[in-house]
Amino acid sequence: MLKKLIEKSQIKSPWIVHYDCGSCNGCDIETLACLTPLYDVERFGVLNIGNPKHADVLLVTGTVNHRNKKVLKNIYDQMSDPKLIIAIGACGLSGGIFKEAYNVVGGVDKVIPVDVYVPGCPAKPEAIIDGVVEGLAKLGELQQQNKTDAIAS
Amino acid sequence: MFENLITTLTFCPLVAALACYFLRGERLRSALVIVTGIVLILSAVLLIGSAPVSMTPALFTSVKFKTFIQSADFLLLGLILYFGIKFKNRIIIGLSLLQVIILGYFEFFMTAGTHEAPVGIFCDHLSLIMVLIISIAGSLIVLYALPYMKNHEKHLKLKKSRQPRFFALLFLFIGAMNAMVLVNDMMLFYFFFEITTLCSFLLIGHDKTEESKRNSLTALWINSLGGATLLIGIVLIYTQLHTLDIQSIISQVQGKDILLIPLALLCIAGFTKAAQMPFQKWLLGAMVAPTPTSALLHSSTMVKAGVYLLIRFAPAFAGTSLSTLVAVCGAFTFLSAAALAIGQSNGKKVLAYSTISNLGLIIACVGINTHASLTAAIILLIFHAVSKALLFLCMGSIEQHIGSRDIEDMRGLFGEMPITALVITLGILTMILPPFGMLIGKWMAIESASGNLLVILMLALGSALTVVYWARWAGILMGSDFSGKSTPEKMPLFSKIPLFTLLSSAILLGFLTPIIYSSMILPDFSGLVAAPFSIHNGIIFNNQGSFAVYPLFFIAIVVFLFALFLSRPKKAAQQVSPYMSGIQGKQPGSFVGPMNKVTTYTQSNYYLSAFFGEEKLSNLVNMTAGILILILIGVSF
Amino acid sequence: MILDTLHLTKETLREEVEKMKSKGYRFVTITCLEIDEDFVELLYHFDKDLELIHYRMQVAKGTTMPSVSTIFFAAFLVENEIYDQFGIKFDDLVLDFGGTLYLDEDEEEVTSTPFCRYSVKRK
Amino acid sequence: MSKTIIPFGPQHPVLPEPIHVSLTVEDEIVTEAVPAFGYVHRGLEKLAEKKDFNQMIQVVERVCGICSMIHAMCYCEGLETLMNVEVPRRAKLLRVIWSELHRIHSHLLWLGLYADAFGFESVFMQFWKIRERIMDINEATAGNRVIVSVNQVGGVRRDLSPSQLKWILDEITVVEKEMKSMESTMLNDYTVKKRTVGIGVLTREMAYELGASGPVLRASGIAQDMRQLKYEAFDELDFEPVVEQDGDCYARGVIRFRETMQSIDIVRQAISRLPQGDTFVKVKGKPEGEIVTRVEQPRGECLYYIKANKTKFLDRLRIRTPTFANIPPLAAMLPGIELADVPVVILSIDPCISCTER
Amino acid sequence: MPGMIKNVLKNFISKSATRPYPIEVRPGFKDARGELTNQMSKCTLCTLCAKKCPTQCITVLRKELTWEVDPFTCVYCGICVDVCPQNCLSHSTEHKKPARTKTKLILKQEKPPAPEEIIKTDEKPVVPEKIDPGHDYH
Amino acid sequence: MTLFLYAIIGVILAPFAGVLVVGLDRILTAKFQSRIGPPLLQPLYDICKLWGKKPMIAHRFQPLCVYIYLAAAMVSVGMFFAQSDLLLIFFVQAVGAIFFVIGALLVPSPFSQAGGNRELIQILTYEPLIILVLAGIYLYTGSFKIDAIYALDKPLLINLPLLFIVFGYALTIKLKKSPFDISASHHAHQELVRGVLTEYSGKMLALIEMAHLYETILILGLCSLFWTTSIWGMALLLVITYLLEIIIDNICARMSFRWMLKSVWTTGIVLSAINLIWLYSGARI
Repeated sequence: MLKKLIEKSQIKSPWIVHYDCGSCNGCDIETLACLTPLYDVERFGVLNIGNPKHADVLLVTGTVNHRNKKVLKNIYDQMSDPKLIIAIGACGLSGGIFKEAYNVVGGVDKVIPVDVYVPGCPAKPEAIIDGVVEGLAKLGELQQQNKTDAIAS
Repeated sequence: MFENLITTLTFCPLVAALACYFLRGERLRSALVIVTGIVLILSAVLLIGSAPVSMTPALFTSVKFKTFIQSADFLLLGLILYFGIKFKNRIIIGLSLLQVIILGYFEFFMTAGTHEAPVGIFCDHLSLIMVLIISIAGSLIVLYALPYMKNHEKHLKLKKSRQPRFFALLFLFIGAMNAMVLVNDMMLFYFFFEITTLCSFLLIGHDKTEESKRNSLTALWINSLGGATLLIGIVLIYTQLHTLDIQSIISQVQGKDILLIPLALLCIAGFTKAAQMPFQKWLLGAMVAPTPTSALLHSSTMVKAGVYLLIRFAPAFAGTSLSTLVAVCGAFTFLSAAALAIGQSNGKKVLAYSTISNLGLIIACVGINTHASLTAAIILLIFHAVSKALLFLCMGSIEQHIGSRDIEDMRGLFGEMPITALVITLGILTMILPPFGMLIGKWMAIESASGNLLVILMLALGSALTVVYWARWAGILMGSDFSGKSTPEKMPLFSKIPLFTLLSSAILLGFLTPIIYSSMILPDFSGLVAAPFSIHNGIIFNNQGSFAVYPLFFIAIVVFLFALFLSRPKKAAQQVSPYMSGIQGKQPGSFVGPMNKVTTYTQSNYYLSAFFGEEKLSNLVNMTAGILILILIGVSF
Repeated sequence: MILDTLHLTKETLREEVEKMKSKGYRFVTITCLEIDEDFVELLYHFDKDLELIHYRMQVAKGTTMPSVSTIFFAAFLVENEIYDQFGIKFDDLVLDFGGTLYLDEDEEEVTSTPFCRYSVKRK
Repeated sequence: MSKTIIPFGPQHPVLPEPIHVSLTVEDEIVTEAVPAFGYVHRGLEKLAEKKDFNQMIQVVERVCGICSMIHAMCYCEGLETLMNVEVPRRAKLLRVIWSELHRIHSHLLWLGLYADAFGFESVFMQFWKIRERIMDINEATAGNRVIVSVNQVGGVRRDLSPSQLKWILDEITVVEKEMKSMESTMLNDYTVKKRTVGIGVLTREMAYELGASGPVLRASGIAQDMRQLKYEAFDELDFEPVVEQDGDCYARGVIRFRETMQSIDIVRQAISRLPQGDTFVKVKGKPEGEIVTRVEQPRGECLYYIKANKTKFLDRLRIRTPTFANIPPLAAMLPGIELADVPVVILSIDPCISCTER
Repeated sequence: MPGMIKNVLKNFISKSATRPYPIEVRPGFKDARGELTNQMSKCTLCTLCAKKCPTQCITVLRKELTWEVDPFTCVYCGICVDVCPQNCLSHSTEHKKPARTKTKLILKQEKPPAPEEIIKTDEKPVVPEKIDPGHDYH
Repeated sequence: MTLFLYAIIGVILAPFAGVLVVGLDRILTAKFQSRIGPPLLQPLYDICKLWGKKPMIAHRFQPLCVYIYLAAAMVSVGMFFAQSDLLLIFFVQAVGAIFFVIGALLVPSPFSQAGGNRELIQILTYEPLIILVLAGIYLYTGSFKIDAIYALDKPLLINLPLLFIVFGYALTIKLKKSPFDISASHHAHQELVRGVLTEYSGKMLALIEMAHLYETILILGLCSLFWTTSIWGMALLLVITYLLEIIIDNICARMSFRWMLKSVWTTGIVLSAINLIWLYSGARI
């Protein structure tokens, strides 16, 4: 019972930490806009917790460069499982318009595994909400899979 | 039996002191110290059950004894005068001369054969408790001093050991204290009072540095002031009542307003000894002495002499405005010393201020002067002595190990000295947390102080301040590098024994509070209609409230063991470095800062010097306290 | 269209900048651009009442320049940036990032100067 | 007494952007603050060698998403001057409308973040609620909420229909009304004033000498606004720079609040003067020469240096953004304040680190 | 504080401003630059869009007759739509949905358009005439 | 024995009541900000989710501190329901508060250390106020026991109105609501990230959240003592007080701890002194 409740809660209470990994602020303000009255992601239990140790979802915006890739990795390491990584915006997905710039490594997935990609430049708040919902769906599927794995073994 | 025990308790230290001074072998001295310590502890324990007793030993009635005391009195004052002249301190010269004159006039013109000899020894439960504290805590501290002083002198690189003098003084001091709380003659009391003054002066100045010399002189003049007021008080009382018998003074004084002035003077004498504001300076200065000195003289015993004086005379001024003012003075000291402690990062100074603060609380309880509040005072007295001695000893070990008394340098002490860190942390917790004894006392204090607006205001603020300076200290001690690993600690046997004895008694006695109360405190209030507190199933209660000692202890033990079990280093829990805004370095507790420099993270606690700084508060506090003292004398007229 | 510029040399730099400051000019920024294999050009921009004044000077790559950040504190950032990107070192910087303002030492960029097409090694 | 060192950023919830400040504090009073950069540096100026001057418009728009329109405007203006292109009047006014809408949304965004910096969450929510109207205008008129991409060399890519203009007027009236309802909170609230008045004071002399720009400069009593250069259509629009004297965080807040109102007014003026005509002219050829252009961004003075060599790639593009100029004043303001005020002071310059580092 | 009380209480009694997004989807603005699509029947594979694209996210392979766009690199600036001589590129009003893997949109042309269908145009990019927001926003 | 039973029931039910209260709090806050807000049971989901996370600890003794914190909160709630001594309840609750701080001070992390120190200053600010309120209650009822309050025939509030306001200060600080969300705020936008909570994660955080629920209930319980004569009066008082808390949370900026210490102490002490003098004078309404 408790396990079921925990699994349900994991989907109902995604706390996010947002890291601006060298974005132009476009995606950042859209991510913040998600929290504001018009989009109000707290409806899904989302809290911008700001601390990787507490968070379940890491929202990354922007291109990865040589300096912030270490920061990104550090934040990723400090999050405890289960965790979701959502890359937001063209830069976060592939480097976008900056992918040829000399100090750009590329997308977020070059440094840490990404669960959901949210396209757009910048991604609209609706798209970011879709991204989080998609991520939670993935988490739900993983839970199912774990269960069937457990039964199988 | 009783008489033998008393003789042992007073003379045995004296003999040991002489032996220590003249026998120069280190082994021999250690053996002597150990034996004396054991004897003292045993006789103090055996004394339990004898009280209350009042008697006059044969010695006391002899004329020789009286002459001996008289001449010893003058010798003492002469010594003080000598030190005053030697160090060119005018105040000391003045005060000692004043005392010589008054004493001379008193002994030779006023009392010459006119009064009956008072009962020599009076030992009620209060005295008994004092004797227990002095003998047990004192002996443990002296034991602790064995390895400590060895280390200390090694550190100072002394050519000729000065330990004989040191241990002699310690024992002399213990003997004098024991005698002081047992005698029933005001003049004898004054005599022993002065001995402690002189001993403290010599002990504080033990290291013979400039600073210790200066501070020891401060201690001497402030305590001489106390001696002088005490003496004047005694003389004034004598002019009215023509007796020097403490018990009969107390019973006669009640309700006589004319005697408030001498009582006020006695209170001031108590204040100086208990280092109450504005007389706190000497206690702070005393911290330059080796730690056993601080522990013995200035936390668990000597300052208690002042408190003892006040508790002893409390019934005499019950219900007067003097009593209320004593309460206000005490509460003010509690508050202001706690506030000053917040601004300190020097561990010994924090201990000193906390001592002053806690004594203030005890004196506030004395001033409230109900049976409940006196109970609170005695309970606080006991537990403060135990916990504070423990903390001082730990502090000494830490200081010798890390070479600093700064709290900030004790960060992560657990990694280096796990045992000491654990002991001092627990010691701190016994100071501030229920269900330990201090909190039981504080609970009683607050419940009884609720009837006095000014006092409760200051107690409320002060107790919050107390929590702050203790908690932050406890917090940083146990922190180490994040794995919580520690290197095993080597500790000499004679450091270990006192530490663990004190720690376990701090905890165990807390558990035994109901029993201590009913067997040691309640009997002193004999002839009461209703006891201040009743006890049922280990719950201390009265009409106003209840403190569930046993149940809380039970819960505390269960929770603590359970929590300890759950927090054992598990393999499953992944350890994670602290959050550093995402730029943590490879070493835990470091980050990659500007210019790609790996910066080690450092932290200091908040000392809020803008609010609680010593230089900011001291003058204000001293002035206010001075005014309070003046009012205290004023209302007595 | 070419900007009207005043000429400046390494020696007269600090003197001129002091003069601008005493005249009440505000430091705007320094622009650095590569001219050819050996030289870069430094443009110092100053502003007073919405009017810009530019100073121009050519410097050989790898030169050490006197910093104006002691005169105009605001210059420290841009001078650090120029060291990162063009390898022109500035003496007496108020806050010297030593080539790590934007770039990390363990990356290749730090040893070279990314903004120079004919790259030189930075010291 | 040992010190506390607090690594503030790059990942820190009150800093919307990755900047690091190593704060040395004693009892929470900052004694030393050393900033570190490079977490957003991409090397955009260098991209001018890889993307032609038309594609660079999209790149400079992304120097900073919040003032993207104004970056592109400044860039296009420079190229237009170099190529001797006369932009149609309608295009100039349209540029003014979009740029002022950007200023409104940027200031609203900032007002929200600023309120959040001193822990006033509901004010943050209110301003961002108001701001969504501007975002809707952006999306409806230009197709994207933040990066509107309306500029091109020679004019603008989109036009506004009369019905749209009317709708914009209606919307900004609502925005104005809602702003007015927040006025007493932002300007007179006891707790807000307690947290901002006298915090991070930048005197007139300091502000000038340290090269502050934009609202930071104007809050210190210097009436300098690049719009006084009368670029685009500002020659015919009526406006006075907003000035405050105190130079503290409160003054900077007031400046931005009043500028929002002013921008609403400018949008109205621009719409009322919008002539009929083309929105762009066709541009032929390649740019040549060098030029410095300056415009006023929400954060202050932005300077573009463009050097072209008659090829389709620019020789050098140098961008001096307002935050770049405001970092030195910030470094001067930080020592001496409380830790709790650090976010307020940092935000009071409205930092845009992606601008600063490009 | 009083000003904020008024504001807060007003919010309390009025309907919340929230758009319940996934439950109730607001139709996109007519002119919004959403997902990029190509009407392949009109496309001539002229590669102009690929050349002008500032992110190089469009690849046109004339041999294989494919036109592909990487929606995860595209910055939705609309340059390609503007420059397309055939007007066959368009943005949908809906944003591109998030995905768990990055996939390209590859469109294949059945047969190349007849030469006469290729109209050489020099006309300016179509700016939509009237844009009506079409619905209430709040 | 019945009292013991009450205590057990109280301890079991308190977290559920806490979930409802905090859930409602979040919905109302959202409503005040023109949002919809989370589901009512969101705090429950949060705790369960945290419980299910993979354990990660930053210091070996952290769990010890957390468990003691939780236990102290539980015991104090239990004692409240067993109608024990108010002062004692307060002391027991302080054990938790102190261990909470110690837990934060253990880790060499800038934010949790600063948070721990700030939490201490918060304790410093509210402790005297609560003691004064309790002293006021004692003066009025002649006892520190809760049953003495229940024996009154008039609500406590009538004679202790100023002390209720003082208690309100303590309440706001304890619940970490604006303007006193200084040591740790509910949302991330604070200079200390999450202050004292920064270094906890997963299960430890879940336990802390649980303890918060207990504390919320304890504090509301103490608040309810001001109107014990009728259940409706009590309910009304609680609802109004909590609603006011939420509104204050929404109309105030966060203040600095210096301001808190200065202003709360001065106003708190003046208000309680006035009320206490009134009680000393023996006047009663």
